Amino acid sequence: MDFTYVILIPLIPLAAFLLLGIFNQKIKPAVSGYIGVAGLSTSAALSFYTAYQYFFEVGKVDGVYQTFVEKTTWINFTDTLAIDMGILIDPISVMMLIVVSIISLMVHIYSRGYMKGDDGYTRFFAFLGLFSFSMFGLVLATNLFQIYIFWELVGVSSFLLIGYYYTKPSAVSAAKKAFIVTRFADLGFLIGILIISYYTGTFDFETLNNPEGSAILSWASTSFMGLSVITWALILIFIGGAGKSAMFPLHIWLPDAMEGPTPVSALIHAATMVVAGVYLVARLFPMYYFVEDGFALNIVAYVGAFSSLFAAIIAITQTDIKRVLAFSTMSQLGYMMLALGVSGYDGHEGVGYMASMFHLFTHAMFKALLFLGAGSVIHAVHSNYLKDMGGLRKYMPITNITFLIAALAISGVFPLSGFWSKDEILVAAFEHNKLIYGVGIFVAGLTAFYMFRLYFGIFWGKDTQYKHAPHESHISMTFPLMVLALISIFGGFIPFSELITADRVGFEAHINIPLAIVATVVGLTGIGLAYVFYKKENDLADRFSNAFGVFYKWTFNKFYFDEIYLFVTKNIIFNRIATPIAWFDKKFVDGTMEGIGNKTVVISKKIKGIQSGKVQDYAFGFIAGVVVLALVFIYLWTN
Amino acid sequence: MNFSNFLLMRQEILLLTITLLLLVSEIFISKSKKSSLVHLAIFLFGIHTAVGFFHIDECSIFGGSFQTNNLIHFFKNVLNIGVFILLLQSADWIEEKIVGENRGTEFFILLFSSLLGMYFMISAGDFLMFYIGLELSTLPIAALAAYETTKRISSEAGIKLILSAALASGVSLFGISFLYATSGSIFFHDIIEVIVSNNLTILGFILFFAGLSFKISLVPFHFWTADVYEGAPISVSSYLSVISKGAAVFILMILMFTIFKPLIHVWENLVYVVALATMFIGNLFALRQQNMKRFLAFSSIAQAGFILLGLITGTQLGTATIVYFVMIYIFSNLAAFGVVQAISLKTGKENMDDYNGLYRTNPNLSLVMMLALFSLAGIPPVAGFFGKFFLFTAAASKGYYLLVFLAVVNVTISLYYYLLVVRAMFIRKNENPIPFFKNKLYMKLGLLITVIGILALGLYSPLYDYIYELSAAFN
Amino acid sequence: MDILTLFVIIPVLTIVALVFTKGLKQARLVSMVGSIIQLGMAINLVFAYFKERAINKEIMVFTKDYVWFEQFNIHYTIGVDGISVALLLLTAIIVLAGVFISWKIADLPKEFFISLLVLASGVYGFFISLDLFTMFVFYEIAVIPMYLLIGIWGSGPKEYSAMKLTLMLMGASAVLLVGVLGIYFNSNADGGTLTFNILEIAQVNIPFEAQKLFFPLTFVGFAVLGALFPFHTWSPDGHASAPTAVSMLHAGVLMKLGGYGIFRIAMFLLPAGAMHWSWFFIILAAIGVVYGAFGAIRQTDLKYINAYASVSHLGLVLFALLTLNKIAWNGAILQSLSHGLLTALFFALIGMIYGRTHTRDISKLGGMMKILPFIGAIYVITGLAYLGLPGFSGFVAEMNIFVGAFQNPDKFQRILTVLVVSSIVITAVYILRLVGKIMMGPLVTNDCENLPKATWYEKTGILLLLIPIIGMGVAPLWLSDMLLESIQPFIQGVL
Amino acid sequence: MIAGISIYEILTVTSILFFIGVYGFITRKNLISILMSVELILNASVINFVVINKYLYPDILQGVYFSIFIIAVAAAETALAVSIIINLYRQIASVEVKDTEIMKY
Repeated sequence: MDFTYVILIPLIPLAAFLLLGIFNQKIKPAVSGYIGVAGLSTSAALSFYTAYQYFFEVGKVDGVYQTFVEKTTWINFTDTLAIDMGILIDPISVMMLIVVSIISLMVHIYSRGYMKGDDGYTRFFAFLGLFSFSMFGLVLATNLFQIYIFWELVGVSSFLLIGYYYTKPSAVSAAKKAFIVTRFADLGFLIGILIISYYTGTFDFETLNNPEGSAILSWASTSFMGLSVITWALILIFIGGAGKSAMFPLHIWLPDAMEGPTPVSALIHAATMVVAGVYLVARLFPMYYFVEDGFALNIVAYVGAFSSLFAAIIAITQTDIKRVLAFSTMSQLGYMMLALGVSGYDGHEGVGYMASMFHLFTHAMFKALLFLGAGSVIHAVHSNYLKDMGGLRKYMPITNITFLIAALAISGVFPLSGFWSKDEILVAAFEHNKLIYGVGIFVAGLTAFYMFRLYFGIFWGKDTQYKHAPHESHISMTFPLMVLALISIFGGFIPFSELITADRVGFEAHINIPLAIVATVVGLTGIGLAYVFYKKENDLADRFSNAFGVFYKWTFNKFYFDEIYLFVTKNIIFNRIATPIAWFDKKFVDGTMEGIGNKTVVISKKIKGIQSGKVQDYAFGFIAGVVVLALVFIYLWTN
Repeated sequence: MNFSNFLLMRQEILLLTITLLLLVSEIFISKSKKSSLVHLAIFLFGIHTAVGFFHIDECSIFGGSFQTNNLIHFFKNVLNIGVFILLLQSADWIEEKIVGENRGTEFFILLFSSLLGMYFMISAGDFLMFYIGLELSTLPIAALAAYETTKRISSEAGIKLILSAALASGVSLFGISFLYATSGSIFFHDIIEVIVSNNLTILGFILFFAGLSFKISLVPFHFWTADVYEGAPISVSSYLSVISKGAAVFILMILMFTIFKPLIHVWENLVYVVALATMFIGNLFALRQQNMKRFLAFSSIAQAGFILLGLITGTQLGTATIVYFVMIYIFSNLAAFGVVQAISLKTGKENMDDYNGLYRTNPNLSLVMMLALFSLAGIPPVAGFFGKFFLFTAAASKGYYLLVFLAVVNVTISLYYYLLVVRAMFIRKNENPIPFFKNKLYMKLGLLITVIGILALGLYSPLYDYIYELSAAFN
Repeated sequence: MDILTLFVIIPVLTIVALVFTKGLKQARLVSMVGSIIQLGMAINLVFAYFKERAINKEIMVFTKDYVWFEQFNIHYTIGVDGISVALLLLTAIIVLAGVFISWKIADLPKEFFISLLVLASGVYGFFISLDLFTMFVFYEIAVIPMYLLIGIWGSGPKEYSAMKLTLMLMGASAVLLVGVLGIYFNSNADGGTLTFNILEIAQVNIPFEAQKLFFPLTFVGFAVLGALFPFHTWSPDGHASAPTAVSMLHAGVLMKLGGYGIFRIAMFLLPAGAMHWSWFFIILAAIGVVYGAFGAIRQTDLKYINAYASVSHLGLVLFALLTLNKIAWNGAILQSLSHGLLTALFFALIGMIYGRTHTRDISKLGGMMKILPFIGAIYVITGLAYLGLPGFSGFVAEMNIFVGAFQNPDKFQRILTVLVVSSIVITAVYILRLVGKIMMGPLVTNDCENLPKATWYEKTGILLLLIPIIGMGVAPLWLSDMLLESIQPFIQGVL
Repeated sequence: MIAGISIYEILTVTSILFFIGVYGFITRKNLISILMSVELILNASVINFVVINKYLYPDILQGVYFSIFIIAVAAAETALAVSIIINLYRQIASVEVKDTEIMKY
């Protein structure tokens, strides 16, 4: 089966980007909006077609999902080592195609309403196009280097979109922060790639992931500081993933990234780009699993678990609704990571892998929904802060309903999509690692709590008096909300375990009833608490926070991580390293060169007395010269 | 010996005739037309130069005390061309002297007799001829240095030159006497037979070397140079810096490569030391100079130091590179002095600061100056680069890499002060720059020839190959 | 007249034509025409090269040989391989762009363009010569006009910078000269005749002692031009004071002579020396990379930032060369090309900003994007390309270098490689600081609401540079294959 | 050939003469006396030539001729020098060395 046409999926948005980018000034805003939407819907259509083709027509050959690769050489290193550009079709890439195209399309539509009247309208859609292109390219990558290339590209489009309001200093610094932190993580990724390329002599995923392949079998051949170099490489690559997926401690860029327009947060920082890290680990899952008995995989698990807990705690105390969602995203990403971390490989063992991808899918939907809902709210009240909201259910019913659905979904309430995926994750965790399971279940509770704190805070709670009454958003904004709401409701019934598994062989997923009950109970408890605290305006919350005192303060300030980073960059990099170097360069290196020149001049000033102008001194010099030369060459230097 | 032998020294005879002719013609030309003497002199000397290009067979007459061969003959031609250019450049000045101060033609007579002296010096076959030639070339210059009888510095220059010259020739005579003592003859061809390396010979050689180094102004025998150049009329300084220095280098090279060859183990070290001293001292002094003449004086000292890099080899390669370099050096330095002369003639300004913003008013002069300085500094594609590069190659061929390195360091230093002048002319601004002026025909011609030389000599390689063949004569 | 010598002839003819021009209009017109012809020839050369290469498997093609100084066996020998072809094309592009950028040069326009073209002809000559002497000649011809260009048309402490630059480069060429002579006098080690011809010398195996002695001289001689730490200090001052077009040519082309010379002469003729010394110089190069990047973080003058960035990026070139690895060498050449275009583009943009706002102090600039959308957008693109974003030339080059450098299992070199790789983060830091400060953020200078928009010649100049950058970044295959093929014979000498 | 006096004594004398001349040249204050010291130096070499000729190579008279020429040239030299000195005296009414130091450094 020939999947070459898939190449169009990324190329169409690219075309849109170029069109809008180059003729930025010429094109009317309305037109540019249509161009963007049209392009994306084509890609989306193609993605769906591909998915259908792959999953139900040609993908499965005697029970195993095949990998289809179309590629061409991009640059040669040696006759064996080369970077290829191409497309790789396998379950997860197809799944990602769906996710990216749906969300991106929705966001495009949504933005036509949300960004209306903004003077950078065209630029915005151009950047969206660029991002979609990069993201499609990333998910379709056939080898480590290609994925790195598009990895960088999504990074830069995220930079551009966060810094979209480029006259706002906060936006600019947020964009810089996002780019530099992820870039720093990518450094690890790159070095990892270098190691892999040297020891396995290839970048190709197929070759690397082949469980019988030399890459996996010969991991033990070389070791460095007690660990196999391959393990090191995998850890480094995971650092790259952690940077993109905002895992602790590289998470700090994500909250600030909320400076970008809300649709962007929905698209990039909730649904697609941030899951790139998860996708990367899933992409290399066989290596992570087999090399050195999954040493690297355990790291993934623990980092994921900790991040999800960490983020969930912080999320409770934030008052900027987008930041709450950001931390929630981070927490959910941690969930996916830990799912991968505890996953096995073949058959039902691989439930974690499946669950992670499943959750990736569902989460993308309801988290995007949440963000878009939040966007619609912000659009209405022109503020990000809970204190300026409340009682909005009367004004914006659709937003209210859809937001509620999403909140329920993320809290894992039966039968919404979130319930299924989260349940699978907990099952996997329970089967492999009780500690992580404990964390997971606790986080589930927290999630439910802060989500409903948010929900009640926005739509119920105090009846704020608005200067000009907020109203429901334009259809172009509510339509995507509804679509996504539908998916969030029914997405859970997609038989993922049939389609997407580590070993490509589907298995029969069965609900683990007791665990499911526990999870649901915990979730409902969280919701209940939130109800008590925030349904009606009361001072319970304040009393609690006062009771917690210091802990609350720390949490509220996100455990001062920004400050630490600030200290490192400002004081260490700038003042302790860069400044001394600049000084050293001026004074010492340059000074030496200067010195040589100056010394010459000084000497020439010093010796000018020789030329005294007295003819007799000259004569003396003459004779002295003769005598000295004579003495030297007659008696001393006689060779 | 028959009279046809005299024809073999026809250059000398012709020059002598011209000199006498000018002397006599002064009597017949009326006061009012005196200035036509200049044209006459230039015309006659032009003929002389032209005639010089006819071939002369190798010969050795008067019992070997006068000898000539193709290289010597070639070099005499080089000197001729140099002097001719010099005449062109100084024509206006001397005309003004003749008309204004009612001076006679002594300038030409002294100049030519000094040149005659050099002819004899470089084709000398024994020390006597050499000595006479040396003195004949030095004394008239001393007189010329004091030519501006009304200027104090001119007389000071004259007295300094004559006294130092006397001392120098005294010293070298003393040396020659020792050489005579060891070898028993003053004829070169006898000395070559018998010379051996012993202390007296070495002493004699060093004294002799000092005497000649004085004319080449090598450190530490260079002190007179700057003062004399500054005090003397520009034409004379220019003459001193190119013609007499060139001739001295040539004869020194010949003697060292022929009769003193057995002492090479001594003089290669000697030259090594002197070369370094000369380059460094010359450059370090040149750095500070403000007066252009003085500046060029020290620069010419440094250049002499570079010449020694060729001298150190004692091979045909060395000979060829030296002659080649000296030729290029003559053109470059004459160009530089020519510009200085033109400017000081029109404005009387001789300081570097006066040159500020020269390019804006007199672009052509500045360009000539820049070319000349680049040639002196050894920047391609002008000739100076090739001259220097080949000198370094010669030194390196003997494995003196360290010496070459230090020499090239000196090139960098020299580049600095040459660029100072360029900076003054091109970059610096000036409230009252030297106003634009047109040069007379002779001056233009003089500068033009030098420019052509600077541009062509390096790129036109057959010339070097020709010199190389000629150089076989002394090895 | 053969296809290569024209590269020197055309600029000379253009200069001659310029001599007779009057005023700015004619001067710039003539020089534009000349440079366009040049560019056309360069492009034509690329195709001719591919055609020739198909049938001719020599190291160098289009070789011509004329005796010059017989006694020294100095020849005017010319020839090209893929590398020189690429660099010639680069030069042609940048020269033309430079002419466009200096479209409005006010003071002494004629002289300006003449000096510019003298420089260019020197560079062209350097890239086509296969004879040490000729190469050296062209090298110096290329360096010396910088003095006048900076001194006359420069800004700030121009006299000082010009003098410093000239003296340091000439001092370097002094060292180089000794190295060249050393090679020359060892070129008969196998009993042949002395020769300056590179290809012939390459056949000779020069005694190890000599190589040990002369490699450092040759290397340093060229590396100073390549801004090797600690001999880089001429470049910040020089760039800061130079007029825009000169900075472009200098950083874009002239500094490439360094790397090229090392590759062609130091490495190719003295492989054993290279082996023996690489460990030492590679440390300097690695320091240079990181050091330059950190140096750039702290600067406040746009041109200084760029100058230090160049130190860092060209340090990368030297580093790659010293890893003595084929892929890395390919990367080095690619980096030379890419950095040439990028830095030229950067300087061009800086020149435009400076020409409008009359300041290069980043603390006095801000939010230019709003006022100058075109220039701003290009500036951001350039910045991103500069920090090695995929899709632009820089990425390709750097990846080649890193992968290549990593192929050597030696721990020490691995560590250096990791160190060097980390420089991409620092680069990101200062580039983003720059972009964030002057392009984004609120307006700082309120008096410049209505600055003139980019003019046609400025846009032409920019696009001339931008298009190849993107071309290299998107489809590097043909270029890198061409280079790899040409590198093959050279790497064999070393390994 | 003078009986009882070997060449060494004479050469010693001439050398002493030479250095006396040098000493005079370096120390005298008056230009004229400096000229006289120069004469001493020249005469030292003249005597050298004659003596060497007489003692060592008596058959050919090269040294003698040489000395004659030296004397002649020395005379010319002195004449020229004196004329220049006189010219200087015209301008500054002094023949002191210290008055000829305006050009220096």
